[in-house]
Amino acid sequence: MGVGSMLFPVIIVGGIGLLSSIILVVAAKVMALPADELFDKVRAELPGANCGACGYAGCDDYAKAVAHDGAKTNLCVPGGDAVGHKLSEAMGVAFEDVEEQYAVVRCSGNCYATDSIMDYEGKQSCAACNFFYQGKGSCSHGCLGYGDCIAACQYGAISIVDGIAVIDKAVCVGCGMCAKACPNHLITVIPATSTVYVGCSSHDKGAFTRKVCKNGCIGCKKCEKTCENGAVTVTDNLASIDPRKCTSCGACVTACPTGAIVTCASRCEAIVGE
Amino acid sequence: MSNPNKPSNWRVLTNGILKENPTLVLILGTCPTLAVTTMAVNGIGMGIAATVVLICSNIVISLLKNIIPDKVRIPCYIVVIASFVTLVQFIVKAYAPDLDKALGVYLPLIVVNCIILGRAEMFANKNTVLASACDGIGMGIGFTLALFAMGSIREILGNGTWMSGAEWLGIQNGVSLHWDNPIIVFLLAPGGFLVFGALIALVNHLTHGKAIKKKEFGCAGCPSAAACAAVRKGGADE
Amino acid sequence: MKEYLIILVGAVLVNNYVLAKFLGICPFLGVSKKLDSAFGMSVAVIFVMALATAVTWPIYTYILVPKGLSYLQTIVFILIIAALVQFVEIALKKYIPALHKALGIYLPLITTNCAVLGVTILNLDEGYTFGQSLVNAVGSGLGFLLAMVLFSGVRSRVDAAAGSTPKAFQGIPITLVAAAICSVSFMGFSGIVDGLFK
Amino acid sequence: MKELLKPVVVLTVICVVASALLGLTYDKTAPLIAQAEKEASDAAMQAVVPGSTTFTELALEGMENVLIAAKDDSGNGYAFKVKDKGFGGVYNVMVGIGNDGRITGVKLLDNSETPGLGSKTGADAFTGQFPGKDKSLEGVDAVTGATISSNAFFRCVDTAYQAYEAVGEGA
Amino acid sequence: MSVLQKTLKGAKVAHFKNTENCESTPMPLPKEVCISMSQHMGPPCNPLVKKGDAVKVGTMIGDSEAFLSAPIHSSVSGTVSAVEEIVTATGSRCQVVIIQTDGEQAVDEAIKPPEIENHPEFVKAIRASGLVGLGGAGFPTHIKMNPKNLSEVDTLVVNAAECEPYITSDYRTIIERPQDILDGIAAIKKYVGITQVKIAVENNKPQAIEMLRRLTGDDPSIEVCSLKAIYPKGAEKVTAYETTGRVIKEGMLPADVGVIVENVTTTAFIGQYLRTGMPLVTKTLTVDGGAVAEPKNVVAPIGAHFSDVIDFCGGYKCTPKKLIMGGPMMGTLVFDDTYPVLKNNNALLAFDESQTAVYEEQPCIRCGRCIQACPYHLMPRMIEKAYESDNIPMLHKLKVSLCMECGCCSFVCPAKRNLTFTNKMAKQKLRAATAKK
Amino acid sequence: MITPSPHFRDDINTRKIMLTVATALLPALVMSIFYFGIRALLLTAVCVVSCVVFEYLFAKVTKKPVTISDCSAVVTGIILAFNVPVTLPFWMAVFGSFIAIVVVKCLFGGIGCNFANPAATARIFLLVSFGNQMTHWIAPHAAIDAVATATPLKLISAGQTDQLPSLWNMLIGNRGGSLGETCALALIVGGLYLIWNGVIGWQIPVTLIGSVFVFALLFGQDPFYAVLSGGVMIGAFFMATDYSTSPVTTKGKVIFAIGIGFITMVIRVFCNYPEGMSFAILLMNILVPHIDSLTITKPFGAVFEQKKQ
Ligand SMILES: Cc1cc2nc3c(=O)[nH]c(=O)nc-3n(C[C@H](O)[C@H](O)[C@H](O)COP(=O)(O)O)c2cc1C
Ligand SMILES: Cc1cc2nc3c(=O)[nH]c(=O)nc-3n(C[C@H](O)[C@H](O)[C@H](O)COP(=O)(O)O)c2cc1C
Ligand SMILES: Cc1cc2nc3c(=O)[nH]c(=O)nc-3n(C[C@H](O)[C@H](O)[C@H](O)COP(=O)(O)O)c2cc1C
Ligand SMILES: Cc1cc2nc3c(=O)[nH]c(=O)nc-3n(C[C@H](O)[C@H](O)[C@H](O)CO)c2cc1C
Ligand code: SF4
Ligand code: SF4
Ligand code: SF4
Ligand code: SF4
Ligand code: FES
Repeated sequence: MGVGSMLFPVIIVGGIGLLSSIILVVAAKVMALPADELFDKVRAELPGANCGACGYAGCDDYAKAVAHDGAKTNLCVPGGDAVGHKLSEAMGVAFEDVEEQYAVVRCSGNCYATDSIMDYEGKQSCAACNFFYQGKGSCSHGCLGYGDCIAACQYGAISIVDGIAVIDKAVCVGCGMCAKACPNHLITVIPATSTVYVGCSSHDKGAFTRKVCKNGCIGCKKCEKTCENGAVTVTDNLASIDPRKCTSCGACVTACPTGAIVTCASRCEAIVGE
Repeated sequence: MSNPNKPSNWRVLTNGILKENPTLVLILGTCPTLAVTTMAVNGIGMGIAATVVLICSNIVISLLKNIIPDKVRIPCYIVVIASFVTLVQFIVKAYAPDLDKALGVYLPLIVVNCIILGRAEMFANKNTVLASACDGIGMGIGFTLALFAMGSIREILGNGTWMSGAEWLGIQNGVSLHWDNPIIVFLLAPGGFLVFGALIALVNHLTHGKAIKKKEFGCAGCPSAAACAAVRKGGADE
Repeated sequence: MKEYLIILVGAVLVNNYVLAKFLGICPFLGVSKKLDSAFGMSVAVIFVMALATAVTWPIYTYILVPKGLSYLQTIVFILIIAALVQFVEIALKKYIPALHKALGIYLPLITTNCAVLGVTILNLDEGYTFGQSLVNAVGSGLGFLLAMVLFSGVRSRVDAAAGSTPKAFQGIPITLVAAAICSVSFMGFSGIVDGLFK
Repeated sequence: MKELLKPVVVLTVICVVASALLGLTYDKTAPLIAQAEKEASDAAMQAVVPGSTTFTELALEGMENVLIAAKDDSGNGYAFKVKDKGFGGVYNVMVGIGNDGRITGVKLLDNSETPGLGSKTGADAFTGQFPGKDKSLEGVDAVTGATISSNAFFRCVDTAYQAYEAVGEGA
Repeated sequence: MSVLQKTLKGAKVAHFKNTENCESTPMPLPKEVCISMSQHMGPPCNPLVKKGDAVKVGTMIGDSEAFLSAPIHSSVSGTVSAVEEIVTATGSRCQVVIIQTDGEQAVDEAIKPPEIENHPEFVKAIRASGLVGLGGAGFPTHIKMNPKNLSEVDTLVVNAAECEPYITSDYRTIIERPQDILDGIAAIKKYVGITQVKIAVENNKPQAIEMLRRLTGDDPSIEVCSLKAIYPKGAEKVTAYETTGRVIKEGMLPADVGVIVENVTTTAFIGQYLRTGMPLVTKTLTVDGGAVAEPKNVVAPIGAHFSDVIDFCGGYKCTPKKLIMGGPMMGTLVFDDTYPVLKNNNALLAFDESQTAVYEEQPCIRCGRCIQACPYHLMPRMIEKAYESDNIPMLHKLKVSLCMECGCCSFVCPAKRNLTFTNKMAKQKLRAATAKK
Repeated sequence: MITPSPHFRDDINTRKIMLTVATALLPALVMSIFYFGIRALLLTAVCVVSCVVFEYLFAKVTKKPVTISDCSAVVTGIILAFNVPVTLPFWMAVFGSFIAIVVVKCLFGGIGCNFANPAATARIFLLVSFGNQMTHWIAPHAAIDAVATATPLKLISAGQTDQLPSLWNMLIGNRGGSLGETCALALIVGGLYLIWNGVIGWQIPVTLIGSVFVFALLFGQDPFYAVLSGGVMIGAFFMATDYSTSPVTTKGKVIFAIGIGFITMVIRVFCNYPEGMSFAILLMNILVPHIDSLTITKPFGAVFEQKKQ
């Protein structure tokens, strides 16, 4: 009893434990390969959405680039500042602000502003509808409203309001997946600081645009003249705002005779107001 | 997960029962779940055995967490767990030999039950002794309840009885439905898979139901999408 | 020869570890999404099962039993398997990187796969000789492979139609239901061992 | 060196402590386990040979299907633990045979028959038919739907009779 | 074609050749024509006229330097009233020249029969005629007549299969203008160096077969092949294979296997052009469908509005539900009847309510009919699945790029799935994905 | 109206196909009523109604479009009924319908999405659950509570070949067996009707029957009895041909049918179950995704790049 009954178990299990730990430790030493710890560390911090907003083919690819190719640490848009900080910490480099972005739909042709020209009965998707006359709307540049972008958004930021896509800035992380999905390339990702943007993508002549859509940009250049900062330019019948110059003063919004320049606040209200 | 205020021990304990039920939500330890639940009472037996191991090993591992070097972490955990499993085996063999027969090879296999190693890795390794014990209790109860539920369904449908063979628990004969033709398939492997799937679906429905619906509304152009988005926005601010 | 065949056929078709004995369900559910990974995982499992059996059988028979220490079975076996798997991983990584690339990612998953510990214990419960144990280990592994490979096809079908599956059943639940159907189909083979080797 | 040694030491110490504890508990529980096992076996033997209390094991040679052959110390009969192959695999039966060569009782022990089908061969409805029957088992009905299991049971009884005859000759 | 050769599969589509006995009749001159600058494969032409210019019949009003383009001529005499941009039914944008007719139909002075001595001159003349494939694709014919491997091209396949339901314009060409066809064949034989000619006709046009056989009976180099009327025997690769047994492999041109496939009306036009020198300014279309009062074959000036064409056919009997430009299997829908007639239009169908069931897509039942029906042995259902799951490698493996959008798969699908259209989208997706790489 | 081409479709649809199959099953139903009495009709009705009701309820509960109008549940119901003994208690038949429609079909997404044959799987679940009732076969024209009779397969596996019914009786179905499987002639007539209608191809039935014949010869059994007994005929014409659960390509169909023939004979000859048709169908169903991906067709004129080393 006592010592005797404990002796053999101790010897055997202890022995096996000793042996295996020695083998493992030695093996780890002898056969050691440089582990890619840096990669693991970086990868662990990334959100894993694999959205590609960073410009790399998914999170793994970006992690590799950060760990080994000196890629910037602030490229992960969904992760925002928090991830940027962590990556910088992991890499031991100074942190630069992640430029927070969000996506906007450059179309205001909702069902009150524009008409549908045809009775489309085919597959209910933007890409499909776009095969016919570039979509069912009287404006061939406009939002088709079948929500291909909604399907692409992992974050549920998009909804269709009055027949056009509207993006909720509060939810959108700026990954740009929706921009890739839209067959009419209506969605662009802009800096979070710019709250004024042009809600139209039609390069058609003003007269034509006026005919087909109440809210379209007719290229009248009033905005260009109004803007004190020279942020607005009209090229090819369509206004565009340079976010670096824009101070979000809203002067152009009031100046626009058709309401083609919008603020994101007014758009988001539309969502809530529904 | 960088939440600074750690959940209270009570929260940790109750988490395991439904919200993070190891069997039905985390889907850990599937083999014993499927294998031993032909009788409700086997579920209880397996559950208790695993719970004991879980609590003890959680405590010991969280005690040792600073001593164990990384290289031999897994072997060390396993030795600790295996010891407790062997202890439990002794006890069951001595006091409930029928249960021992019913659990068969799955009793020693508690060692590799992912719940236990998983909790050791994910929880005990990082938390205080008390929290780890609570986690063990919570997870253990969750595991036991799930097994008991599965065992009950399978026994009732497949054998027309309930809680039979529970002599070691002091219950004589259990309940018999006097059913001439129970649906035997529920006692067999396919029935196990089926009931397990149905139970997980049920829990899915109970816990995620709302969440899934919300997401669906946001995406599918449903009339209330906007309201939903607003709700979600409110939720994010919380 | 015949007895080995009996064990082999039985292990693959009748007492299939996954579909009849409920061992190794975690990888069965987790790694069966794609044919490649299902195959890779299974090969790794066969390999480790055979290796573990080859090591644990002699230790049990020649060390534990003579000393009356068979109760140490669990702790000794799992310790050996854990160390073995880790060692194999390190060794493969160093010496056969190609193989490591194919199987390496699955190896860490195997320690907590009940099928491996299960086969070493069940071999002894059945009273198999060393040779029989090895055959049983390989056979069980092959059974695992068969189930995984068959199931990966089913998974591809089930996952492709996932959109039309009721929400609550998406993911694991529907996979389990599919497993139920596969497992019931294997019941058709009951008695094949006696039938073949009468 | 220290970083190399630490894992080794820690694991070894844990192993040593764990195994020491296990050894101790085993010492404590081993008798209990043995007792539990013996009780179970005795209970089965007592169940098939009414009136018996203690048994003496008999040595039997050349009958590999007979696991235990025992004689009731108070002379009520013999108990044989016999194994065979059922539908699902192992199939162990305890058969009690009185001195008159008639069955005193039977009990299904370890088996892996299908619950609800083959396992019915362990139910009283089936085993209750045996006491009083002789070797021919006349009038014993198989369980419907479980012919294979029933046949396994019959073979076990048959084996028990062979053992009984062997013992009888020896005695 | 050898006896052992298997014919390609397809769908048993009803023929509805209601207008086969309707002689093609010229329509009265419309008030206005609207001539598109994009009536061929390849980049659109640049308008050569501006608002206010006077034009005559045959005046060149559009041309382009681009390789795959053919010039465009005015079909009427009158004044250009506008040059503007429209969105076409297939979703591209192009310019149109709108001409108000003066009713005189004065012919441009430059028009005279071409003088041709050799192959280069032949090609040049064909280009000048503005001829594009009249079989549907609108591929500029002069490019076909000028293959890189001229010496290896030995076979002309005249495609008179006309496999689409309803359409009979090619059939009318055979019946009414056999001499043009023979002249065209003779010219191509002469200048392109063709040694054998196959005329492919579906066996649902026995009269045409009989007539062509009679006319070509004494010429051993011309064979009239009667093809089983299983849609789509008129598709280029199918026609070439069924008549010559040659397989035009992926990425190959017909010329690579020594074949030129030419629509029968295209061929007839060549014959006519060499005689008269009048470029391609009119087109015969079959006007049919339940909503048309008097279905007929109409010779319409290119650029005529559909509404004018239909008015000539007695107008609408009832409100048309679908206006199809082309045949019902491959044609494009237009939503209003102001759309102009293009060079490669061969039919205008106005379907009424009863002809336009809305097919609701139901779940695929995996019957495999689409796979059995595809003439190219593609697997439309699998393509659909790969498309839905964004599986680009699978789309590549399934060779969706080969799909000719014939419509057989959608036609046979009992679940009414839009397989052909999905293939079209999948092709686009695959192209986009490969372009990115 | 704008829709994608083609603007012209065949007038076939899912419902027509299913009704054709149901029609093709009628001769066998009539024969089984003739042999087994009115309960055969009742049992079939119970199966059909419960299948349809389950499909309806499932759609309602999960808030999906109700699809019972495609009539596929009717076919499933009839085939399920044909696969059970006429004596089966009704509630068991209802349980079988539940397995077939809810578990095997609807959970996986409904028609076309199920990987396993609903009726065959349900039959196996029933067989495993209610071994007694599922093997309680009565002789033709016998009372429902008559003593069980042996099926030809049971006789073959028991070696009592001298008691086998004549081949003629096998053909016209004058033998014990499941409700709808006995009359080979009626099933063949129904099957030919389907082939003639283009609902099924000839490949699966012909290959399947052929392979059962060949493997029976190889395993030393009378091939004619092998082909005419058990569920070979109903399996070959109606169950192995189920669209959802058979390969889509011709080559795949042939492989599939050979596999079924082989496994059927292996189970019959070597395993505990006297009949292996439904197991074989189910096992091969599981292989269908792999068969499908191995038998992708080579498109006309396709050029595949050489594999890069
Ligand atoms: C899942 C399943 C399990 C079975 N289990 C047993 C069993 O444990 N014992 C047995 O004798 N028969 C069992 N059978 C039935 C046999 O396969 C066979 O049908 C039966 O022995 C013939 O019985 P009978 O002649 O008594 O009707 C089982 C059948 C099934 C479907
Ligand atoms: C770039 C290009 C070059 C072609 N060159 C030739 C040619 O040299 N010879 C020829 O017979 N067809 C040529 N083709 C024509 C096509 O093979 C085919 O006839 C045309 O796309 C119309 O076919 P469809 O009406 O069946 O779509 C060419 C096509 C393209 C796109
Ligand atoms: C599905 C399909 C069907 C076609 N049917 C015909 C037809 O019936 N008659 C025809 O001339 N061209 C038909 N074509 C066009 C031919 O492929 C080919 O482009 C034409 O014969 C070439 O002659 P062209 O350049 O003179 O038009 C079809 C094309 C496709 C894709
Ligand atoms: C030719 C044919 C055979 C069928 N066979 C079966 C069958 O064996 N079992 C079944 O449940 N349904 C069968 N069905 C009905 C239906 O296709 C089946 O419910 C699908 O599996 C549902 O996805 C069949 C349908 C057809 C057209
Ligand atoms: S709205 Fe667009 S950019 Fe914003 S999260 Fe969604 S997909 Fe990304
Ligand atoms: S924004 Fe683009 S993708 Fe989104 S609904 Fe409009 S057209 Fe479709
Ligand atoms: S896949 Fe393309 S080529 Fe094949 S039938 Fe369909 S449309 Fe025609
Ligand atoms: S024809 Fe339609 S239902 Fe049949 S397999 Fe193809 S897509 Fe599916
Ligand atoms: S519990 Fe068995 S493998 Fe995870």
